[in-house]
Amino acid sequence: MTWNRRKFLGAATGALSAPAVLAEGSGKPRVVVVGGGAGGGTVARYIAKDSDGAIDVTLIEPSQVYFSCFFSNLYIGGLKSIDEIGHTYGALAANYGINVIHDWAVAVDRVDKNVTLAGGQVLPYDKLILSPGIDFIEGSVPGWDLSVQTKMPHAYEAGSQSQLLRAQIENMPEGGVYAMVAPPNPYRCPPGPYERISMVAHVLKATNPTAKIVIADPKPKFSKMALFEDGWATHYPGLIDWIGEDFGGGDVSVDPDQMMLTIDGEEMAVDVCNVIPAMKAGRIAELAGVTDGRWAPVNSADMSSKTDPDVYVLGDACQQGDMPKSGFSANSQAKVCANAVRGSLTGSRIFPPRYANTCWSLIAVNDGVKVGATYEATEEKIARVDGFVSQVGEDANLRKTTYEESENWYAAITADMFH
Amino acid sequence: MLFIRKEMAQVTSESDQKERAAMTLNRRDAMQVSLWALMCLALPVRAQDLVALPNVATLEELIYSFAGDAPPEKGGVSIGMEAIAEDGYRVPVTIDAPSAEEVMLIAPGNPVLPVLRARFGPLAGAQSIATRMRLGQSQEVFALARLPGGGVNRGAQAVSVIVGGCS
Amino acid sequence: MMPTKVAVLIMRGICKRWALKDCGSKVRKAMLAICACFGILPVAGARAEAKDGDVELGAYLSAECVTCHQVNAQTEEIPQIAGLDPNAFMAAMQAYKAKQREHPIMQMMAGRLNDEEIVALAAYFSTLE
Amino acid sequence: MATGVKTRVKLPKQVRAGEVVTIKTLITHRMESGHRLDSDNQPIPRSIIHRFLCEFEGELVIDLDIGPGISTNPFFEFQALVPGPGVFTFIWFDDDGAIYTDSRAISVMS
Repeated sequence: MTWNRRKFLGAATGALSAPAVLAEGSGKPRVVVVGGGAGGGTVARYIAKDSDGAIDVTLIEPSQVYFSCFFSNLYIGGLKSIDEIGHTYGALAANYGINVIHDWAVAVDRVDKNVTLAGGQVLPYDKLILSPGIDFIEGSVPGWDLSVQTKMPHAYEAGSQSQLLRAQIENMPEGGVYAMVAPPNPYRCPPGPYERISMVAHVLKATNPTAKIVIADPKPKFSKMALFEDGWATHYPGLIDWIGEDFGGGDVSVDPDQMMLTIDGEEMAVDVCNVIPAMKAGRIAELAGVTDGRWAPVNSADMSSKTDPDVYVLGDACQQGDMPKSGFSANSQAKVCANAVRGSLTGSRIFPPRYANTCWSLIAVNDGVKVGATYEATEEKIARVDGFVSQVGEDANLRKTTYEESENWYAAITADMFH
Repeated sequence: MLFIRKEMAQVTSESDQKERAAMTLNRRDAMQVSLWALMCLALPVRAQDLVALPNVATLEELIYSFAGDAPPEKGGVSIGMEAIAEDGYRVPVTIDAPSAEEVMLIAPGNPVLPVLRARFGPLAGAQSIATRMRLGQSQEVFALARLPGGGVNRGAQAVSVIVGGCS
Repeated sequence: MMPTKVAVLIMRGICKRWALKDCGSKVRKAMLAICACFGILPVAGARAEAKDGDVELGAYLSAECVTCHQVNAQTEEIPQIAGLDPNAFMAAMQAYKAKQREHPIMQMMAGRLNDEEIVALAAYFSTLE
Repeated sequence: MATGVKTRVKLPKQVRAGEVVTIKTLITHRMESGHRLDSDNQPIPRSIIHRFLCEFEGELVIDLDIGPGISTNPFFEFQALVPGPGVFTFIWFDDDGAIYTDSRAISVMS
């Protein structure tokens, strides 16, 4: 099924003036959520929980088990088991009556307002919420495409990719080379590339101390750089070689057959090559015709698409302004969206939007750092208001507390998404 | 020269050797050439030059150490720097001083005021140096530039630091 | 004014002392109790009580808290929300807001809550458990 | 001596005689400022790269005196005039007495 983008745009303009009409069937307004991660899981749960059965909520997610990208680096570092980062959708169905369908959404008809699944099912909606995460931009790392992801894993979807990367690291020859091709901005984070480097270093320092880590990075700097540089100098001196934009880190190609990586014209043999390509919104956002370039622009007040007021886009896939593409951000956006969607469908009170984010990163065992900010909705975008970041040279006890705090947060946010 | 030669002996210490072993053969050859060059050629380095930046308490003393009695004149040296630094640990900065023979970058709000002094040699392609600096707080950073005739220029740039970086 | 200033100073001393571990369960309970004693003072300016709060607004705002704080589970570093004494809660939020109590995230989150919102949250949390 | 010190230099491999080239250099170094306290509240002694030199065939390009206000992993970018074929030499001086060098040969197009 293909959809003409212009037809969508025309339809969306019409929809602005059309009165709200409920989907046929049960008489209850219907919300369809695509994607069961931090954005989709949270928004489905909040709409169902707070509307107390007045809204029919369907969640479409292909995976039976959700492995969180946050803490997946800790799995790679051997600090968490794969089960500890895996979550199922049973409680969403049992506790809130959410209809969870494990399938792929393959098309969106914004004129007739329905979603088609790979299995053939067509689901009508009054409000559609897309939270599909990311896809990779083909050709952004020459020599790499999805067909070689089992050889050169990205591990940017947690689960089997994380397991593969961890196994490759464990099987590196003595004195071998782990290489990462880091992504350009903006990118999904977590799993932060630099936390991942820290966790790989943690493993190699213990099991393969003569090994080397090389990062080819197209960026001149990265988030929390001073904290990571200081932490790497403390915990892993001489192990990590970061090659930024200034030294050709953006001029990269790979040869998966030969396990070669070329940085700035210099070829090197590598044993593990963790390629994290440039990113764009998950494909369904593009199929729905709500993207403009790589991402889907949204209104800062309620996360509704700038193309269609009955479609909302959450998390990594949306273009909203200053918030990072983190699970915490998606969770925060989902709550604003849930309040707005519920209000427009049932007349419940709609409160002013408020957004926040905190990202914890682990540099070494018990050496955690964090960065956070609050945001407000302006006419133009979601804009940063206030923030904080851990400081270089903090007390070791504080760093340990920060890590323990992140573990508590993990328990809370996953409960907030799934329980 | 004697002082330099004594220090050069340490170049081949153990950890450095280790680093070099990882380099390509070509690069290693180049390194040996450079060592030879250092040992045999007269470098533009004198022992007294190895004294680091002036260790002075006040801005006035620092300016005096660079400019002497000549009051620095505005213009002729510019500081390229974002007005808002989001990470005080690593603030990109460029000093441009066309026709200067020497420049000094000063951060009056830092624990140590002089950040960098650059002397441009005969093969400098431009009187320009870019680096990344630490800024402990919001402040007006400024630069002094000495001209071949002995005159001194000054330039300044105010910067707001969101997260300070001077520990 | 003077008694308020004294109370703030005492609170600041207490909070600094426990800055690194202010959420350990026993310590936390003891501290909340102490804060509750002084807590009336900073809140008194607003003459607000939890029972006057907008519970529905509080419920909406609380969504921001539960990203990190579980409603009914006590974890080592992050305290649970249900069962907090409303006055102690309001005092704690005002202390974070005034940066008299240490914690970067809580100072940031409380920093943008106005008095009405703090009261609304207290009202909502007092309906839990 | 600081462990794991690594130098990095970027410049064109080939130029025309008389051309001005951009040179970027980096050395991995913590640049301990001397103003930090350790966990026992004792000051951590200063340990920085305090000087950097670049020369081409014995002629000075640039000579830097460096304070603790320069960031971790000191980065410098500057311009050099290349009169003909030859070798650029880069020298970093550490507070602890260590000297690190790197060099790059450059060829000249006819």
